[in-house]
This record gives sequence, structure tokens and C-alpha cells, in this order.
Amino acid sequence: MTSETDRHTSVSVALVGSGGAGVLTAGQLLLQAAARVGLFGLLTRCVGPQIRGGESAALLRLAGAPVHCMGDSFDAVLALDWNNAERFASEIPLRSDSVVISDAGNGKIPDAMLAAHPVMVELPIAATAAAADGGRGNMVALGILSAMLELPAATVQAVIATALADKGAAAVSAGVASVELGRGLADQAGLRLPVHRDVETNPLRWLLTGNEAAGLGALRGGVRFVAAYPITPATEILEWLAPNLQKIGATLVQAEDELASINMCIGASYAGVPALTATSGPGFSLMLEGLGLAVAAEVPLVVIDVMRGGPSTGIPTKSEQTDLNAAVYGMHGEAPHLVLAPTSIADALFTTQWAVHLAESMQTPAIVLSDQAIGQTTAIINPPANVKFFAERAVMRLPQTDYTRYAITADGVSPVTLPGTPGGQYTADGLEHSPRGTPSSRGEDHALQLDKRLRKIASFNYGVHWADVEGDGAMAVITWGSTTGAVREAVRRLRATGRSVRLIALRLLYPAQPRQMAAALSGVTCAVIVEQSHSGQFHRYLRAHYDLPPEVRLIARPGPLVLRPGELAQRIGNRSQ
Amino acid sequence: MTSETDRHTSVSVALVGSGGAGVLTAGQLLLQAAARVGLFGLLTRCVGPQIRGGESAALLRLAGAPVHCMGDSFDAVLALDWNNAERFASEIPLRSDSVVISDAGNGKIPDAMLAAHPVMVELPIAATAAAADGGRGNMVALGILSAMLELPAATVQAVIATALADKGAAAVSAGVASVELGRGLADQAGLRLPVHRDVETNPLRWLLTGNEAAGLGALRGGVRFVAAYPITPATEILEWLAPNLQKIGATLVQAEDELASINMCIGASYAGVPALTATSGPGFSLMLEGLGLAVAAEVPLVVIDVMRGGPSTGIPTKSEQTDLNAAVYGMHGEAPHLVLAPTSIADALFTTQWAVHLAESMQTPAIVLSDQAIGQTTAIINPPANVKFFAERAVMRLPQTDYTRYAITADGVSPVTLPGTPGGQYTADGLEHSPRGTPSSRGEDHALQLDKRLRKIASFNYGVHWADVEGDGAMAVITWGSTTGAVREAVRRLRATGRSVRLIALRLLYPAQPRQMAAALSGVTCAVIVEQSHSGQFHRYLRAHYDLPPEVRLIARPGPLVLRPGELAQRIGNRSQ
Amino acid sequence: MESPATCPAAKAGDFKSDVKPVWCPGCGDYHVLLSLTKALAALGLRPEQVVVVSGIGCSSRIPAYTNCYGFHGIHGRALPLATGVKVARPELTVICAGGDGDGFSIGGNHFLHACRRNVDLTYIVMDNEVYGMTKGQPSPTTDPCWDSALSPGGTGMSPFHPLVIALASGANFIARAFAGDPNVTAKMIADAITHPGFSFVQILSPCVTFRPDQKGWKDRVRQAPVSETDDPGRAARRLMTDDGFVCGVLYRGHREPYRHMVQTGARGPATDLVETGFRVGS
Amino acid sequence: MESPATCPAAKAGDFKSDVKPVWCPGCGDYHVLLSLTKALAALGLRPEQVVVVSGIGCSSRIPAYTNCYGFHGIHGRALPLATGVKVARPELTVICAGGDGDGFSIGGNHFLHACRRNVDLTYIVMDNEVYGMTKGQPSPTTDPCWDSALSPGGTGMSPFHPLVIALASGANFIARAFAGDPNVTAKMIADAITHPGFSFVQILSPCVTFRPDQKGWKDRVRQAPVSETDDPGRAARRLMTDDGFVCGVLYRGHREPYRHMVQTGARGPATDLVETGFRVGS
Ligand SMILES: Cc1ncc(C[n+]2csc(CCOP(=O)(O)OP(=O)(O)O)c2C)c(N)n1
Ligand SMILES: Cc1ncc(C[n+]2csc(CCOP(=O)(O)OP(=O)(O)O)c2C)c(N)n1
Ligand code: SF4
Ligand code: SF4
Ligand SMILES: [Mg+2]
Ligand SMILES: [Mg+2]
Repeated sequence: MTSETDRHTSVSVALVGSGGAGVLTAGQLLLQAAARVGLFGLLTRCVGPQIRGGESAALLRLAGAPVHCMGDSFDAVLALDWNNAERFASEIPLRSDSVVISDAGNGKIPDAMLAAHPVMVELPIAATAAAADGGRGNMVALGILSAMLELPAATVQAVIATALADKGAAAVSAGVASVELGRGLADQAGLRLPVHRDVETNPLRWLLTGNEAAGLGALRGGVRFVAAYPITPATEILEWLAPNLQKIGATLVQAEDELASINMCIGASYAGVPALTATSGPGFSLMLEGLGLAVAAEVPLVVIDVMRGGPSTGIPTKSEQTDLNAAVYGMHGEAPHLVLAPTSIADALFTTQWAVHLAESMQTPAIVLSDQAIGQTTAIINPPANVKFFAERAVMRLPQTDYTRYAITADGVSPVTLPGTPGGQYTADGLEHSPRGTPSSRGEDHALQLDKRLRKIASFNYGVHWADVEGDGAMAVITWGSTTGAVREAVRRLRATGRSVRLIALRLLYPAQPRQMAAALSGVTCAVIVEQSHSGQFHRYLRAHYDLPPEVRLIARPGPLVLRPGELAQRIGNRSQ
Repeated sequence: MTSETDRHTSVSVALVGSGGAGVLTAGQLLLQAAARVGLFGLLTRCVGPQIRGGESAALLRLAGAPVHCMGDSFDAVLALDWNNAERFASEIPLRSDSVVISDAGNGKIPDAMLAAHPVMVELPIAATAAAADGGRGNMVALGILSAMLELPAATVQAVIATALADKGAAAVSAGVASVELGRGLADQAGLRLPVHRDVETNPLRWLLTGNEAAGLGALRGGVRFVAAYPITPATEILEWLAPNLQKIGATLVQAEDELASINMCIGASYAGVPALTATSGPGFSLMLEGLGLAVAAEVPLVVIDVMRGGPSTGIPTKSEQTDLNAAVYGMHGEAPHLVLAPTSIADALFTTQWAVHLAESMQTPAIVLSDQAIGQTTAIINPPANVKFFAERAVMRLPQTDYTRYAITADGVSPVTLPGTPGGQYTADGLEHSPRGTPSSRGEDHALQLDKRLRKIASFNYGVHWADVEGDGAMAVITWGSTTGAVREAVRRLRATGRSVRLIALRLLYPAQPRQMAAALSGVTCAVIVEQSHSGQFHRYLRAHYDLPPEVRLIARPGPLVLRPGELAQRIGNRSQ
Repeated sequence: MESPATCPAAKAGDFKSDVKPVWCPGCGDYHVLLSLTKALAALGLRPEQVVVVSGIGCSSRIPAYTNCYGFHGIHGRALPLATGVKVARPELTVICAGGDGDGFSIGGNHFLHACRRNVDLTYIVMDNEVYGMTKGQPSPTTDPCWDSALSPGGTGMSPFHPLVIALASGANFIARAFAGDPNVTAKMIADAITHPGFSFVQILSPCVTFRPDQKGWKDRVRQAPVSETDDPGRAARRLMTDDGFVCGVLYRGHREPYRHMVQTGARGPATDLVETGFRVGS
Repeated sequence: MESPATCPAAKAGDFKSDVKPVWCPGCGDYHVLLSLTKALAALGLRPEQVVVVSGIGCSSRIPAYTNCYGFHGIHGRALPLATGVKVARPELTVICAGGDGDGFSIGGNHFLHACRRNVDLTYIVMDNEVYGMTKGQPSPTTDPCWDSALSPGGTGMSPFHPLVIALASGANFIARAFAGDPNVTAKMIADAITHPGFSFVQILSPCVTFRPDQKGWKDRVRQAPVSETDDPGRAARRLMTDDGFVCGVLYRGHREPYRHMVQTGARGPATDLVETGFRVGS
């Protein structure tokens, strides 16, 4: 049932080949062509540990309406070669009606693929490329797939012209020629895989990765200082930000390590400039001491953790939702702070922007838990709305005498002076302190400051953004982060079969919002918790902080294998009957 | 009611004076004298931020039977001066029949003390000291208190002779003379505060701090390599270990920082030598990345975190139980490991020793959560039993060909080879790996290793040591760490009034032991959770990992103010009626 | 951040706060505080234009004892904090200060990289060859024979050379001073602040409590017998072989300071510029 | 840990494992691997007596490509790991290896302190003046003008001098080699292993993927024109002013190696000795 639904609204194709073969480039061009004709879609890259060479695959899903996750299985796989493809064959599930296109004699097809008994098609890709002047196999493949997908030749040509512009006219015409030959191969073989469109929408689209979306969210939110240390899969946030910050007179400092980057951010933010850093698990671990300082000294900043497989160095190129514990609980002592997570690639923009706003409003660090599946997937989306969240800190511009930096206020937020303001001098401190900021080990001062630091985040009005809540019925699926995409599609499919299921996708993970959750869960008797982890971190977190319905079920799987919508619909649906 | 009970079985006295006055020395000598006559007791030091000078106090509780916490209030306070004493006056609660002894004109008595309307006694301490040749006020004070407590003069003299031995005979006789004069003052004023003894026991006693006990536990457990970086309040573990490791041919390396110390421990342990480090919150935060490596590479080691007030630099000299979250959840990714906590000063020995044994048995890191109240309190205890837990790692001495370092085994523990063993070569790795240890990003390998690393600690038989469980009835008090002392006394007092209350003090905090807990809680309808925190970290942890009784109440207070047994008895008792 | 141009010049005393130091009587750090306030006054700065940033240690307590903006950060991370402040707000005068443990042990990496990055700030290390705050453990500059509880019989490791390391890492101004000469020290700090790029001033500041032997330092310190140099090779050789008691400005370089600073105009919402890249086909 | 004295001598090939490197074709690190195995064979060691420890980076993958005991640790922490191994088991030969990012950026502090501690181990840095594994960001040794996505237009910061820093921090043996000369490099590694205390070998190892310009290195490297020195002052001046392409053993010191090693006899349960201090009155 579920893969049927899937098949009619979207098409999934995989392009496979060893590192140098250029399948990632071809995938990227295919996505661009689809975007130009107003389709929606996703492209994830599947690479091995090698820097160059090694196996790789471009996994695409194209659709007539926005899509937020990869499909259940692939309609077509095109391989330039099969070198080491067995390492990720389990990430490309097939059906018996899937089409596997490859050249004769270009390596051994992985057993996992053959097991599905797909339709095998042999096409002379290499020979065709070799016959053309400057021809390349990946461009032939682009031709085959673009023809199958019924993307207009002119559109593909335009995409190539733009992409290869700086390589010169010869490169462009060679590319175009290869594509034409590829299209011919597809036509000859009668291969067709058109993308169905429900309605015609305004075809204006954006094309970006979650990492780029997060970078833009940071800029829109007002971030003007970034200090960071490169790490997979967060580096693209930094590499997008570096030139763009430069353009607007702001800056990115490449720090010597993550201890430095977090402390540079604290310094810049203390000085009044909204600051951000981005990292992944190992770097995040190194930032925990600094984050505690930001909590204690009440310095706002945003840390984006683009999660990858853990623990330790783990699996740098694969996604997992397992830094939740570290983000919520990782700092020593009582360190209340904010933890947020985007629920989609597009939402990485909104959530990061909101995080900047929240951090600045409450003078506390905010952690944004993105992940590799969001960060390194390229998506075609509708142009994102221009929301108004911007960094607005409670700054005291004309301090009274006896300025009290950590004054006890009703909402817990104490107006801050910025260096340069006469009469506003104070010393920020990670030692416990009196309201004036002088170090104090007195129980009374400690209690006052602990209360205040908790109060400011606990009493804040987060509005409707704490979660995406949709639907009704006695069953609720609770999830977060990149997993939301597949859950959303699963729930949609279940609804299409007449079942009522609620979706609760948390955007604000910490502090907990028990009142809102109670409202969202009212009438719910069974909750299904879905997450990409081994131990069920999210489940334990929910147990600790929320009152859950009498029946709770957990669907958890660690990375790198993603949860697919069909599987989820089935497992959730079984329960809801 | 409760403080009555207290008063009859123990005596609490405080010695107050500014840094140079020597009250900490006098307190230490008083405790030694008490130990020599077979009393039990505790001494905690209360100091300000100053390195030298500044306020200070020695807080003692002496008793005829073992005591595990400070009393409800103080029977006597003796002040050499009152400089800045108001900073910790709230840590020295008084009653109307408490005796406050001080010199005329030696400063302002803190309001918080006067509020109790205690009995005020003026004695010419300074003048008496000045009159004696080489006389010192703190020795006069020692005389006064030792006489009040009815400690034999000869015992006090013997203690002084030992303590001042290396300062020469003149110092000893000056000390003895001052003490005699002080005893005379107490006799003249008719001050008496004898310690009641229930039974005569074998008077063999040990005198040590929790930090020293932990150090000895490490040695008994087999630790032969320590790398660490100094930090309050953990430094004394290191300063005790350094010379004692030297004595037995082992070593302590002072590392450049905590990142280095944890990685040095991993290196030493990988090489086959059981390793340990000790730190406090800020240093612990820096160790989290290294701890994750130890989990992933399966290298055993022990980290003692002597907790202090947090967050950030916090309150270095005061106790708090708020690194629980960081210890249990702080590592990124899925990183199952062990977390233990001693339930008393004496137990710091057992728990550390057991931690070494467990870490080595399961090839995983163990975190021991001690705290300032355990670590820096000196206790008179019964000589500890000699338990047999010793480091015994599953070492493969004659590896087969194709040695598989991370072999999938039934209990999750894979026998390890040590460098030097021919044929056993492998590369330990923090990247996810195949059973052979080769890096792998395959979902199948990840799942196998995640399962294995969890299984080895989840399926281990921890025996009865997971918790101290005592008593019966429908109410259970659940607690951990240094708070256990006060809870234990509160429960004892409640039992003495005929109420039945269970005590569950967890020694193994992670992994959770749901079966054992269910047994311990069988028949319980109400649980009272007691901890020294602001947000109730322990409570949330229990909610996340255990099924608790229908009614749960939380008694939580952050440091530095300790929970006292009388207050606890009352709050728990109210509930149990 | 309006600066009252009409204010009378601030005096050294105006740079002191009313917070009572936790330092032991006789600690060298009192003199460093005095020297710093003198230097700031001599430069005609106002307290609110100056930010004093530190880590953790006795010496690192210094920010709150000034009347400037201050940040008492975490152990070893003073330099990144200070870097963030200066890069974000280049118009401020930024002083980073702390101990030998904070700066050369746990903070050693930031020291290397701050020298190399050459951001225009001044780093003062109050070197007492010991961890004062944690009650007397050896630091990277401690004599190998110094006996202590943590290193019975001494560490056996020769102390390393912070000034040579500063030079090799690219510091633009390198000086050594003695806390006991507050006027000379004040002059040197003022010089360091004025010199563009990263300036490093090692101040020998005795710990009277855990290193009472350091009272003898006053008899060993002396001004450099030769004149200043801007030749790294010559400076390296000289610093590598001195006995650690030669005071003065020992190197003054000409490297260009770090240039990627936040511009004052960067603040408002101005992102249209950067979004076009995402629009398909445009 | 019985070592089969009767085994035939191991050859370079015996030190290679069957794990296929992830390195790009043409990467300099292949040559470093070759040099290392040659050096170990030349010294007559057996694979099981050697531990190769690393951090994270392309270069840091090297342990698993040898047939020795290995530890592929976390980014920047290879030296503390190696220190732990050697101090715990002094009879083992310990090689620490990694990249310029791993060793000089995030690991800079451990580099300083490993030099100073002078534990008898050998540290090999495969310097390609770039972060290879994360796809091309500048490292501490990168040229200030090198353009990259993260530092558009270059960092503007002058590269620092790892060899001078090693010297100032107390390293006992300092050499520079070029990956393209495996025989010379092997000899230098063997020399470094043999020399007591901490030995540091910088190997210029081109990254053909992100720094294709480094293919030109082979024309710039040359052997040191003057002879070895054990004078730190002279060495400092020479290293401070060289162009980074002078190869050879550039300093050979005589400092006593770290001495607080774990004794083989320390293992059994033997704590009675240390418990007496707690017994009251005895
Ligand atoms: C991460 C961390 N590790 C350790 C400590 C404990 N600590 C506080 S100050 C200090 C050393 C201070 O020495 P130094 O910087 O020389 O300052 P001094 O007290 O001598 O002026 C240490 C180890 C800490 N606060 N944080
Ligand atoms: C704590 C942490 N931060 C960042 C990274 C990401 N990272 C992996 S390797 C590397 C740099 C490697 O550069 P280098 O040491 O020069 O090695 P190369 O790849 O050039 O041989 C970085 C930044 C990480 N793994 N861990
Ligand atoms: S301990 Fe030493 S450094 Fe610290 S305040 Fe006292 S004299 Fe100064
Ligand atoms: S990226 Fe560079 S350093 Fe890494 S393997 Fe390729 S050539 Fe070698
Ligand atoms: Mg110091
Ligand atoms: Mg490199």
C-alpha cells in the first residue's frame, strides 16, 4: 500500500559510480534542471571515507509537491560502475519493478540489489561517451535520466551552460552533446519515469542545502561574528558564511580549535555583536565548558551542531540524532539553556534565525541540533517567508550609578551594558556572583542567580513555534529533527487511508513545554515516539520532562539507515488499527 | 523532636577565625584526639576565596557511633575573631541553648547567629595566649574545646607532640602550655559538652578524607597510572596519590590540561596499565570527548569527578550534586558507560575500588561522582574491610591468527591483546569499525557494535552493590552521594519514632537497574527523592529510567547549604503520617 | 557607545574598583594591578573604553579589581575571549591578563595562535612559576627541582621559554618586566598597548605564599644590556639563552595586525545581497 | 609479553598491513608509510613491539596501514595518548604521527608540552599545509595568501615555525624531511627513534588534491648546508630564518628524558605500605 502512494507522487533515482566518475555533479545538475521546471526534490550524497576516488552515489527524489524525506525505494538506479557499491547498497532499496541501468562489464551488481529482482537494462554508456568529442559518462547518464524524467532538453542545456560557464564554450558543448546522446539512449530503450504533478504552482524555487539554510538563518537573525573550526558535516555552514559575512562587513574567524571558537563567540557577544559557531559531535563536546560559561555569565550565542554518527569520531559522513543528550544535559552544574532543532531543510533557516532571536532575548546560549541528513541534503523548496525574528538584546544604554549587571528581575532578564558605555562597567564572571557580579559563595546569592537563570527561559513565551502540531485522533506520533520528514509523510499517507493520527514535531527541545504538550496530547491514549538513535534518547528525554499517555511505543533506529515513510506508516498504522 | 535525638548522640562544635588564626589546624587536632579515644566524627572546613587570610571555620561533629553527616545545629561555637564570619553564618545554625564563646571585642557576631539567642560566653582567649611563652589563640581554643568535650589532657598532648614534632620541642611545649591554659578557662567557666557513647567498641580507628579514601580505593583496585591536572576540590586525591604511587613503582603525570590527562589515561590503559584521573566539573567537561573515545575504542579507565557548585567555575569550595546530568548524558553519540557514586566518605574507598574492577571487567570508562562534602571532609571511621575487587581485564595472551579485536561475543566483552603480544596487533579506533577494528560506515557494523557496547554493561551482574537498600514500609526515600548521610540519619530517627521508611541509596547510577529497583520498591506507594540540586537532576534521571510509585515527592536544594537530618526527618515524616 | 569627549582625563586611581582583592598580603599581583592602572591613565584612556579579560587563577582575578569592563572567563581561555572582543569591536582597548598556568599550561595552544593571529591586543602574564590558586603545583615555568606534593622531588622537566615561543609564533611585541618595579612596568604595558598587533608582556610576579623563595627575585632582575631588536633571528638567539631575568622590550616587530575585523556598519538587517545565490534560474 | 627472540628479522613489508589506504592516488603520505616501515625494519624491531598512535586527518589514518599495534585516537590528542602508552610501558617503541592541523592547530598545546616533558618517543608530522580530510582549509603552516572557501583571499597570517617551537619547548631531536625521498626519510625516522627523549620529525608530504601546487616541492627541498648542532641558541637562529625547505637533522640535544615511568613490578596488589598513614595513633 504505502509504496504505491509513494510511487504516484514522486520519483526516486540513484546515480552510482566511483569517486572520480562525476555522479555527484550529474545528480546536482539533474536537480537544478528539475528546479527550473518547478518540480520539488531532494538530493543526498552518499560517499565513502576516501577524499578522492572511492565509491559514491547521488540519491534523488523528485516530486510535484514539496518533499521532506527520501522515498521508500528507488524507481531507477543508474551505475557508471559498481566499485565498492555494496558498501551502501542497503541505502538504495529496490523493488521488482525498479529499473537498474548499467553498462555491460562495469563491475559486480551488489547482491542486496539483485535480491529485489529488479528490471535489468544494459546501455552502452561508456562507449557512447567515448565516441563523443570530450564526452563524459556522467553527462551521458544525465541525458538518460533527464529524458526518462521528461525534463526538457533546453532546460538541461541551460543548466549545463551555467554550470560549465567558467570551463569555456568547448566544455559546455561537449557536455551538451553527451547529454543529447544519453537522451537518445533512453528514448531508444523506451525508458520513461515522468514525475506526476498535482497542481501547477508558481514555479519560483530556491535550491539549497540545510547547511546553507542555517547560514542564511544566522545572517537574517543578525549574526555578525562567527568563529569556528572545520568539521564534517558542518563545514559547509562555515564555507557559506565566510564570503557572505565578508560581503556585509562582518567576519568569520577560523579558530585553532573548538575551545577557542566557543570562547571567541562569547567574547564577541559580550562586546555586543551577535555570534555563532557551527560544529559536529566531537567539536560540540569540546564546547561544553565554554557553553557553561555563557550560561553563568549570561552571554547569548548560538551553536549549531550538525549531528553525525557517534560516539566519538563515529561515522562523520552519516546522519544520526544522538547528540540530544549532550545538548540538553551535557554541561556540568545547573546550566539552563535553549535547545532547538529544525524539522526540515527549509526549517533550518527559520529555526536558526529564531535561535538567534531567542538567545539574544534571554541572554543565554542556544544550541541548534541539525544533522547530516538536513545539512548535506540539497532541496528544491518554495522561497522561504521573510520572518521578523532579529537579535534584540535588552541593552542598557544610559546606566544609573551602581549598575547591577545581574539584577534580579521579574522575567529573569537583566539589562546589559556594552563595553564603551560610560558608567556601565562590570565584570562578567563564570564564578557564582552577587547581583552586582562580584564573586560570591553564599547560598543566598547562588539560589537567587540559579532561580533567575532558570526563570528567564522557563517563563518566556515561545508562542506556537515550540512544535509543529498537526491533526487529531487518539494516537500521536512524537518526533523531532530530520526524522520529521519521513514521519510527516507517513502520517499523511495514513490520513489518506482514513486514519486519524496526530503529529507532534518538537522544534524547541529545551526547556520543556509541559502545558503546550498537555494541550497537544489531550485525548491521546497512545504515543509513538520516532527517532534515529540506538538507546531512545528522545524517548527518555520525553519521559523525564513530560507526562506521556498511558501507552507509549518507541520506533528507534541508529544511523546511517534512514527511517522510510512506508515503513513508518506501516508500523504506526499497525498500532492505530 | 529531631534535634533532641541528635543532641543526645553527638556533639557539634564550630571553630571560627580568619585565615591566619589557625582554626583549621586546631579543628584537625581536636578530631585526632577524639579518634584516639575511640570516638567517631567528622570535620568539614569552611573557607572563603582567599588563598591566605580571609574567613575560615572548622565544623566538627563528634559521636560515640559512626556519623555520616553534619548535625542539625551546633552545640557550641568558639570564635578567635569574627572577621567576615557573616559570609558563612548560615552554615552554622544555632539553638537557644547553643553556647557561643568568644573574646570581648574581637569583632561583630553575625546577626544570623544572634537571632537564635544563644548563650553568650566571653573568655579572654587572646590575653591568655599572649601571656604564655609562644602561646597561640588556636591552641588555647583547642584546650577549651577539648576540656568541654572531656577529651583527656594526655591524649591532646600526644596529638600535639606528633603534629608539631618537626617544629621542635619548644613548639610542642608552647602548644601544650596553651592547651593547658585553655582547659583551665573551660574548667573555670564550667563549660561541659561531653560526647555520649552507646557502647564501647574496639577503639581502632582510621582518620581520612573522602579524597584520600578514593585514592586508596584506586590503589587497591589496581590503578598504577594516573594523569591529571589540579583542580579544587579534587587536588588532594592527586596529592595523596602522587607519593604513594611513587612508593610502589607506579606514576602520576601532571598533564598540561584535562584533554591531555584523559587521553594519557586512555593510552596507558590501552597499553595494559589500569589508569585513573580525578577532576571537578570544569575539568570533567573537558574530558567528555576523550571519554567518548574510551567508550568507542573500549578502553577501561576511571574518572573521579569531585563535584562542586556549578555551573561553570561556580563555587569551587562548596559541594553540590549537579554533575549528574553531565556524567550520565554528557558524551555525544550513543556512549554507554558506567557512573557510580560513593554514599559516604568510607564508601569512597569501596566505590572507587569497585569502579576500577567494573571498568576493567567491561573495558569501558567508569565515572565516580564524589563531591566536595565527601572529598574534603575528614572522618573518623572503623577500619575499612579488605574487599577483593581488583582490575582483571579479559586479556588474550596467545591470539589466534586473524585476531578480531571487537569480536561480537555473548556478553559483549571482547578479549583484548596488549601491545607486545605477537600476533595480536590491531588498531584501536574511535571511528565506527568492523569487528576487526577497520573503520566502517556500514549500518550493519554500526548496529553490531552499538549493541555490543550496550550489552556488555546492561547484562553485567552487579550483585547487591548497585544500591544500599534498607528497611520496609510503603514509603521509600531515594537518594545518592553525600546526601545519603543525612537521609540515613533522618530515616533512622523516623524509625526510632516507630515509622517504617525504606532507604534506597544508589551506588550504581548508570546503567539503570530496573529489575532491582522494582524489587526494592515493591509495595511502595510513595517515593521521596532527596538531592542537592536546583532542578532535580536525579529526579528527572529516575523518571527517565525507572518506573516510580504513583506518588513522587522531591526534596532538592542546591549547594552550598546542606540538607540536615532533622529537617529531612521532618519533611519526610510529614509525608509518611 | 558615546564617549564623553569633554570628561577630564582619568587618573590611575580612576581605573581601580572598590572590590577587595583576594590576594595574599605581599603578592606581586598588587603591583601588576598598580602598573596596569598607571599605564591606562598615562595613555589618556577612559575606563569604559578598556576591556580586561582573564582566565582562572589568583592573577586572573584582576579584571574585577579594575574599573574597566571586565570578563573573568574560564581557565586557559582568556585569549580566545579577548580575541572575540577585539575582532567584534576594534575600537576598544583590550587587555588580556592571567597566570603562567592559565596561559602556558592549559592555555598554551591559544597563546601560540594568538601570537600568530596578531590581533591588536596586549597579553600580560603574571608569572610566578606556580599554580597559586590551587595551592602550589608546578607550572610550565617551574624549576625542575622544586619539590611539591604533586611532584615529590621535582618534575625533572626543564622550564620552557614563553618569550621564544611568542617570537616563533609571531607575536609583534615581546617584553619582560618585574612586578616590583611598577613604574618601569607601567611604561612597558603602555608601550605594549600602543604597539600594533599582538603584544606579550611577561611580568615576574612573586607568589609569596607558595614560592617564598621568589622574594629573592628583586636581586636578580636587571634591564636588558643591549638595545631592542626587530630581527627575529637575533631575538630568538638572545631569548633562547637568557636566564629569564633580563627585563625590557626584547622584540618589536612590524607584522601587519589581523585584518578581518567586524565593521561598525555591519549591524543592521542586510541580507538581500547574499540570498540571490539560492534563487533558481536567476 | 614474551618476545620471540628467535624470530627472523622483520622486513619493511612485514610492517605493512593489508588495509587499503583511503589516501588519494599520489598523496605524499604513501611515501611516509613506506619510510616508516623501512625505518622500523632497519632498526630490527618486531611489529608487536611498536605502537603507532595518531589523531584525526588523512595522515592520521596511518596506524591501521602498519602491522604494528595502533591507536587512531581523536583529533589533536595523539601526543597525550602516545605519552600514556610510553610512560605505562617504557619497553615499547612508540611512534606518534599525524597532520599539521592535528598537531599544530588543535593539538598545539600537547605539542608544546610533549616537547617539554621529553618522553622518549618519536613524533612525525606529515605537513601538507592544509586540512586534507575536511577538504581544504588553511592550517597553521599555510601560506597567508592561499585562497580557500573558508578564508577567501587568504588568511593574511604568516605561518608559524613548528621547528622553532619544538626547540623552545625542549624537544631533544628536531629534523625535517621530504616525503619524496623515502630512503633519506627512513634514515631520519630511525635516527629519531634511536635518540633518547622526544624526537620531532616534520615531513613535507604533499596533498595532491587540495594543494596541487605542492608538486613543486621536490624542486625546492635541499639538504641542510651546515652540520648538525646541539646548541639551542644557534639552532634557534638558524631555524627561525630558514625557508622551510632545508632538510636534515637540525638539532640534537642532550636533555634527560622524562623519568617517572611505570615500573614493570608495580602491577600486583601491594598497598599495605600506603595505608598506615590512616591508622590513628599508630
Ligand atoms: C578546566 C579547569 N581546570 C583546572 C582548574 C583549577 N585551577 C584554577 S586556577 C589554576 C591554576 C592557576 O595557576 P596560574 O594561572 O599560574 O595562576 P596563579 O594562581 O598562580 O596566579 C587551576 C589549575 C579550573 N578552574 N578549570
Ligand atoms: C574535535 C574535532 N574537530 C574537528 C574535526 C574535523 N577534522 C578532522 S581531520 C581535520 C583536519 C585534518 O588536518 P591535518 O591534521 O593537517 O591532516 P591531513 O588531513 O591534512 O593529513 C579536522 C579539522 C574532528 N574530527 N574533531
Ligand atoms: S597564593 Fe601566591 S599568587 Fe595567589 S594571591 Fe597568594 S601570593 Fe599571590
Ligand atoms: S586529500 Fe590530500 S592529504 Fe588527504 S589523502 Fe588526498 S592528497 Fe592526501
Ligand atoms: Mg601562577
Ligand atoms: Mg594537513
